[in-house]
Amino acid sequence: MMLKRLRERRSLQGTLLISPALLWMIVLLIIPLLLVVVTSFGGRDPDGNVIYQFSLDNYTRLMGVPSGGFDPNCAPIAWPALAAIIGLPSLVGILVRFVSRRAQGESRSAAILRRAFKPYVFVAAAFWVYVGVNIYSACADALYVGILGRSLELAFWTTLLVIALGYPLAYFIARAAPKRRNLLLFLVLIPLWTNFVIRVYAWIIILRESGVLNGILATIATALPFLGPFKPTEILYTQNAVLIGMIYEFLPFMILPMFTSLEKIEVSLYEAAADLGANTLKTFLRVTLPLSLPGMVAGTILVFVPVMGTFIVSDILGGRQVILVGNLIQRQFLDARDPAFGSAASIILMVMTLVITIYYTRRFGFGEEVTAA
Amino acid sequence: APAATSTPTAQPQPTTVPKPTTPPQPTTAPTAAPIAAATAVPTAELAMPPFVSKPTTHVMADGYVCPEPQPKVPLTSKEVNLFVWTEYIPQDTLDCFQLVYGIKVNRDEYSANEEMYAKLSAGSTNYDLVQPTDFIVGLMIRQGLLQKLDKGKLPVLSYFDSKYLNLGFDPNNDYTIPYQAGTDSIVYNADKVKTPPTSFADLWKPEYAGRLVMLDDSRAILGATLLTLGYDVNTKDPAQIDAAKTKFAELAKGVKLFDSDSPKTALIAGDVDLGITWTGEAFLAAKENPSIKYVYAKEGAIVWQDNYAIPKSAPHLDAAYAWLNYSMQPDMFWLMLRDFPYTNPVQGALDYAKSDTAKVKDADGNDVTPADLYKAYIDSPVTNTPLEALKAGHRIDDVGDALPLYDKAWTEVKGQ
Amino acid sequence: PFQRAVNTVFQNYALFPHMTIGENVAFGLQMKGVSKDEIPPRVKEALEMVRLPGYENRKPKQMSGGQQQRVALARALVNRPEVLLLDEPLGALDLKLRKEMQLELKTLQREVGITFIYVTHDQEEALTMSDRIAVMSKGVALQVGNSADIYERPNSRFVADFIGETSFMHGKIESQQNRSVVVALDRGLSVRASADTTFATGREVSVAVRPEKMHINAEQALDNQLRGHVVSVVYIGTDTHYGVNLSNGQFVRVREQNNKPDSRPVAHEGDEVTVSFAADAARILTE
Amino acid sequence: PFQRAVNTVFQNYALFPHMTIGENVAFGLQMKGVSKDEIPPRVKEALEMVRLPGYENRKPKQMSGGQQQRVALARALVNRPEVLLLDEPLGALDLKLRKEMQLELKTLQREVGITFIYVTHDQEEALTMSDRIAVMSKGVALQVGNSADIYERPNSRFVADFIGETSFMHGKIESQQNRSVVVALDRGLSVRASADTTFATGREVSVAVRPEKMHINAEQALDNQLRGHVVSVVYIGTDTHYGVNLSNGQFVRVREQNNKPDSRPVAHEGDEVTVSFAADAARILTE
Amino acid sequence: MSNRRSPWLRLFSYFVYAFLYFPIVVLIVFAFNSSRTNVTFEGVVNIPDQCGPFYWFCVLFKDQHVLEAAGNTLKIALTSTVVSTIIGTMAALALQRYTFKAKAFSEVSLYIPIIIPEIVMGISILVLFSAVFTWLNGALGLMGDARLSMGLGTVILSHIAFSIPFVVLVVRARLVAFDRSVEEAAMDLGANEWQTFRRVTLPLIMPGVLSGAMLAFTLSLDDFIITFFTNGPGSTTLPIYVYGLLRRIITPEVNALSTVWIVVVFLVLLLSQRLQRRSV
Ligand SMILES: Nc1ncnc2c1ncn2[C@@H]1O[C@H](COP(=O)(O)OP(=O)(O)OP(=O)(O)O)[C@@H](O)[C@H]1O
Ligand SMILES: Nc1ncnc2c1ncn2[C@@H]1O[C@H](COP(=O)(O)OP(=O)(O)OP(=O)(O)O)[C@@H](O)[C@H]1O
Ligand SMILES: [Mg+2]
Ligand SMILES: [Mg+2]
Repeated sequence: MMLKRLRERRSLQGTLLISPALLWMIVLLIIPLLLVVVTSFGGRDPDGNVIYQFSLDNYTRLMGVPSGGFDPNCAPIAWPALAAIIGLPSLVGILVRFVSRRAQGESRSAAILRRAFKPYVFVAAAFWVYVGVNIYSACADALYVGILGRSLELAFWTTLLVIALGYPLAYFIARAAPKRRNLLLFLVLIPLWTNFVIRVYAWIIILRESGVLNGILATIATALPFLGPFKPTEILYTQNAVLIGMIYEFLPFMILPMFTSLEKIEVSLYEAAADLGANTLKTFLRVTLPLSLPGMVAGTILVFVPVMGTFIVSDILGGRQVILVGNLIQRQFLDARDPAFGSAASIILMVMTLVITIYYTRRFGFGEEVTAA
Repeated sequence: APAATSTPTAQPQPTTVPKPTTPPQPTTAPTAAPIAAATAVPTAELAMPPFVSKPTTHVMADGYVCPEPQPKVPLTSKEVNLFVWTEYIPQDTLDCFQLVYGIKVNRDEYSANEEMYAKLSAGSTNYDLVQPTDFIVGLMIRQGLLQKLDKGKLPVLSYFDSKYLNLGFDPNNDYTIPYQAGTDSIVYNADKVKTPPTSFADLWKPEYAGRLVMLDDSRAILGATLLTLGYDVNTKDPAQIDAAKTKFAELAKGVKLFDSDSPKTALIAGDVDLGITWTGEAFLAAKENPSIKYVYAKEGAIVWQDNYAIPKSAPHLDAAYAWLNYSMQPDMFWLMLRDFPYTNPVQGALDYAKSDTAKVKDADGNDVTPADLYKAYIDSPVTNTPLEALKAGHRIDDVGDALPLYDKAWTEVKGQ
Repeated sequence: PFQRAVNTVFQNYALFPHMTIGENVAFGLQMKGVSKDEIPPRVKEALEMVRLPGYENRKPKQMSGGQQQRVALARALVNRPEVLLLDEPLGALDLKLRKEMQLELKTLQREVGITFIYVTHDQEEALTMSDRIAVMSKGVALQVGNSADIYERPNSRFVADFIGETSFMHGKIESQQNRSVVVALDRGLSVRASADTTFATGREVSVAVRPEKMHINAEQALDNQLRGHVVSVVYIGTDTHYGVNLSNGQFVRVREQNNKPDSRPVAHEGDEVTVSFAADAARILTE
Repeated sequence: PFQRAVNTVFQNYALFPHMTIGENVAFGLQMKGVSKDEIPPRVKEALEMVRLPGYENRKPKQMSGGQQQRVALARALVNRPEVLLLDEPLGALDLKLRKEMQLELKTLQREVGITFIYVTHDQEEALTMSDRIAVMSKGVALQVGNSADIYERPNSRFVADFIGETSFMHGKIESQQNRSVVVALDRGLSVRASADTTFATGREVSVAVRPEKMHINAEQALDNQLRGHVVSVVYIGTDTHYGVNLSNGQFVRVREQNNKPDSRPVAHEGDEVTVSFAADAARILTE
Repeated sequence: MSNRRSPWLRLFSYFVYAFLYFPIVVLIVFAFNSSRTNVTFEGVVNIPDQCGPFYWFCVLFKDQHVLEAAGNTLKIALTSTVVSTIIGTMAALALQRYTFKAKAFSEVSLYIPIIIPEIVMGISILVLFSAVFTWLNGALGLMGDARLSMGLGTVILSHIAFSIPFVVLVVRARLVAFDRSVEEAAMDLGANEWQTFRRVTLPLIMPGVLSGAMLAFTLSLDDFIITFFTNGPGSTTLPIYVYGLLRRIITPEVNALSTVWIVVVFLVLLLSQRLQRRSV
């Protein structure tokens, strides 16, 4: 009886504590998101106002469905046929795998067969993707899907390179003497405190043709004439400039959680690995890397998600030629005055990042390392 | 104090304005129908009243003496909210207004009409004045975002050059009054470009590929492309827009930078050598590097005009009118010649500047006089748009349903 | 870690938390390049050896402290080292589990026949577990020997004090006849002790006696009979500990085993008692 | 926690890490609303009581485990509770420190005269520290009494097993004459035991004997003499533990104190020995 | 384990630091540029009667607009940090310690802002505010200054919204490692629930709360996208202002601003570290 009352009281206290945050989230997140969802099914009047109705037009337009429907003759019939022929044998591999999985343990010959087909399945899959892309771009209006693809690609490379740059540094800091560790971490944080836009601006100064980078390179070239005549690099207003800017902007967000993860690894584990005969590389691959995965996952989310959504870096460093989803969405709300279409693009973007991050966190686990400091 | 006091003798020429090597040769493109300013003939040539400046005791750091507002009206509002283009109002104007009227000026800035429109149409803004460009005015009026001006409260209108008044986008200036005007046309760096382009069509020449800068403005650039094809800049015909897209795609491969914000920077830095920009940018670029020239394209340049308008929901009307009258008063508005030298629609300000020799400092700290500035302005075909160029120009207008077509074409070409 | 086939069981186990038990145990074999087919049976065997058969797929976090300890052992043993170094392997376990694991470890060591080097701070554990003990202080091995050697014949105060309890009585050598030595304590008391070496008369020494070798009001007449009064009595079930202040103020501990049916303390606080011990039970230590 | 004046010393001290020692100790007084002037002297007094005078401004992290334990004690004592509940207060300390603290706690309890309720898993500790012990299992107090009552006369298998080691021998009541009972073990062996109650003949019982009350090859003739062979010998310095398989296969533990000069194990693994014990040392337990 | 670090790792780490600081050094150097277009470095500015090489800093400190934007930024960051830290800490306590009906829903809705792109959030909040304000202004017949409008308020509300989840995350991480027995001890010593929280729980989770606050502050200070969509009259922040400048004319004044900013930030961080070290 008393226990029940106590439980009720604790439940009430919990509800009271959560309610401001929850209220905030409902009012400024859930409801707005629902509004966006509703808007995304709407249309546009000549003056750019949203017409509330139900239509999938925005989504079909995004997916690149031609306005008159697909043209049945848009792609040569030879492609799917070829794809089928090339793909057929790989079915055998899949079949063997399926059967053997059913049979709980496979025979030796089945295993050999399966292994033999493994590389083939990959080749066939690659070919299917190739054919699929070709048919899609021949039959559909690949513009928006292409932009999505480009954003994904850029986010992928940014994340990868940020890991490549951030991991060693995080490791370095985590293994530094505790006294220096704070300072080193602090140094990673300071750039974050400047200002997002100013940081991008700094890269304009550096990367432009008459910029600091070329200045330095020219000085080096003059000092070392045997390297050949100096030709200024042209990085600004290219996709590479955007990539550099993105890496710079988001690097600290990868380092911090990764550091937290790496710092937690006990030194005795390295000693144990060494004791069991692992060399440095193997210790890294088998012990350090897997144990730092949660931090890497957290960092990846903190990098990947904003890269997918940002439009400033590509705006400023890309010379307005590198169009990402963020730019696309922003244009719809401003230049094109088509909020319904912009909303649809936002929804697609959100669903895409949700699916990817959820898959990713399920796959690799998600620690408390999202934030450090 | 202005006019009366100072007696300049030999003053340094601070703003070296390039004399155009090729004088603009405005030719009206045969198929395009120019909607130039001149077509809207002013209803009556009003005689401009004489203007006598009266100084106040407020002196700015650069030596500028705040003039007395004429007329000075008592205000009940304590503040006024401006929503204006970034870097488009002289600091002295802001400071003087606050000193003379004793109320606070809140200034928010935007760098695109669409940004301003989005904010305003989302409602819930408390701005008293905005600066829409011509093409978006019609839309804003239709959407009921603007309120009618009470011209009785705008004595400053009498100092305006009538060729900037009563234009197609607001035929009786019921909602807007002009602020600054200009054109979008071809700019090039004479040091690097051996054969100067004379028409938009010239930009397609292979020799220019990879060196081009374009405004990041779908309507202006696709408009220029439409002109080369002989179509109207405001066409709503999907086929024509599509054709322009295809044509523009060829050019886009050679475009290094799309920038409607500060294309001059890239020009001065040498990142790009030629392209399409607007007047002010060309003028400022030429100031840094005299080899940068501006040409009115044979097809006719894109002409535009920024205007002041009062949003429907403006909470401080008295202050808004006071601002309009004071900030564009002749002895105040000539500051634009120094700070933001675009085409100045206030004839009174030009007349005032012509004869005033009081020294003030420009942004670089050099001494200049309004008279110098006036001379530089009048002599430059970049800022002082020749009448023929104005006549041959094409004005961008809202295209309603076709806007997404422009946007898609634009995105498509840039995103390839 | 070096070329010799030595493996270590770490103080806090240092199991790899992200690997299953099976993977943990297999790690060393994989590093050695043992062929893939051979690994699972050896892992299985090692886990059976430490009595954790079938635990391959658990994660370390899902195991109790004692089980983790055994996994650490299996991970080391599976490599068949010549020498196994155990660094306070039971330090983190609670008393009951520690006792159990001590026995298990000892049995296991007999089974596998590998030399165990066992580091511990717990002297009882050291005595229980070892064939040979090295008592180290500040990096120097003070005494090496089997348990009984170390306990019954400590060669220094440090060893006597560190391994087990000892009552020390300070005094000077009074006289020596062969192995029989008389030591004069303060205030006129003297004790008889045995020694293997000859001491100079007058030398300052400590006479060390193990508490269990002292008796309270013993029936038999032993070499030394000292009067004193009891200051503390602690009954611990198997034994009763007495603290006695001798007539010269010297404090000694006495431990009597409760080996009689329904044993109760034979003396109480404040009682006058006679503490007796054999001369052979008293060792003379000079440092 | 409730209205009675009870305070608790927590299992892991639960000192407030962000407060100084002084603030920790003062906390309870502040909560009680003791006047500000009164607090510092009482804190000082409490800290002196636990022999930590002048430690007011240290932080808990700067103190050793034993010192922290004493601060926890001071924090509870300063409130002058009627009853002090100590929940495994020494559980986290290492062996040596634990022994020391046991004595200190006992002394302190005498000094302050507050009732201590002392929870522990360590039976030796329980025996050492207590005036009265309650052995609890699954929430039920099985036996309450002083140390010797509990140890020497356990009333159930659980108590006998939990407090101290016990050798159990299973059998049936064969005959009883007054307090003297004969129990038939498996395979024809029988033992004599003492009992306070009467048992039905044929009843299944356990005969419980403490290892230290059994003797190997004893000189005196005791009531029970059982043959067996030694399966393990563990020398632990003060004592030697023998594991013996009796001739009927029953396993018993024997603990001999090494109370002779230079005691060495009296038997070795595999030796045939006689295990003897008095009838009075054997208790008959039915559950 | 310092011996485990190879010289290559050290070298690479220094390289990454160089990458992190190169742009900042460039920013600072260009704050002394004599070219107002700031395209290339054309020597150190030196106007004798106008602060000499610190010309642009003087310009900056006279520029009402920049100072106002800086003020707004701080105002927004501080307010949203304080509010979101309090609310976030409460939510973290609720999620970590209590069970209640909407728990799963709360967890999810506090997780979403971390994994949806900012632009989606910014736009949806804009859509919401304009819908609600339009409706309310109409329904209540609000006029003039009384009208609800976008401004500092909306920016702060939105900043709080995106900061809360991060605060929750950080504080929860701290709570997971929290030893509850000290709370029991406090209750045992006669403290009631509130006293226990005030005197024991809060001080102990303070480092977590502070790093949550720090994160919220950083995020707010740095935010462009959401501010871009939710600001109104008088709520221009530095990022928005700089973005505007970047799109029109940018002068070394912006660099001077960044330099001042970096120096101030550095000093503040240094000071807070010192204070933290002293308190531990
Ligand atoms: N070669 C060395 N140089 C410098 N410091 C050392 C060295 N070896 C050990 N230490 C330091 O001495 C301390 C104790 O080291 P170690 O772990 O070897 O102690 P230990 O004897 O194993 O103690 P315990 O028995 O408590 O485990 C550690 O803090 C370590 O940093
Ligand atoms: N009233 C209760 N209802 C539900 N669970 C309980 C209750 N009391 C205790 N428990 C659970 O039982 C477990 C043991 O509780 P407790 O801490 O009281 O054990 P203990 O006897 O003190 O153990 P130890 O001696 O190891 O400290 C805990 O995990 C706790 O969650
Ligand atoms: Mg050690
Ligand atoms: Mg407990």
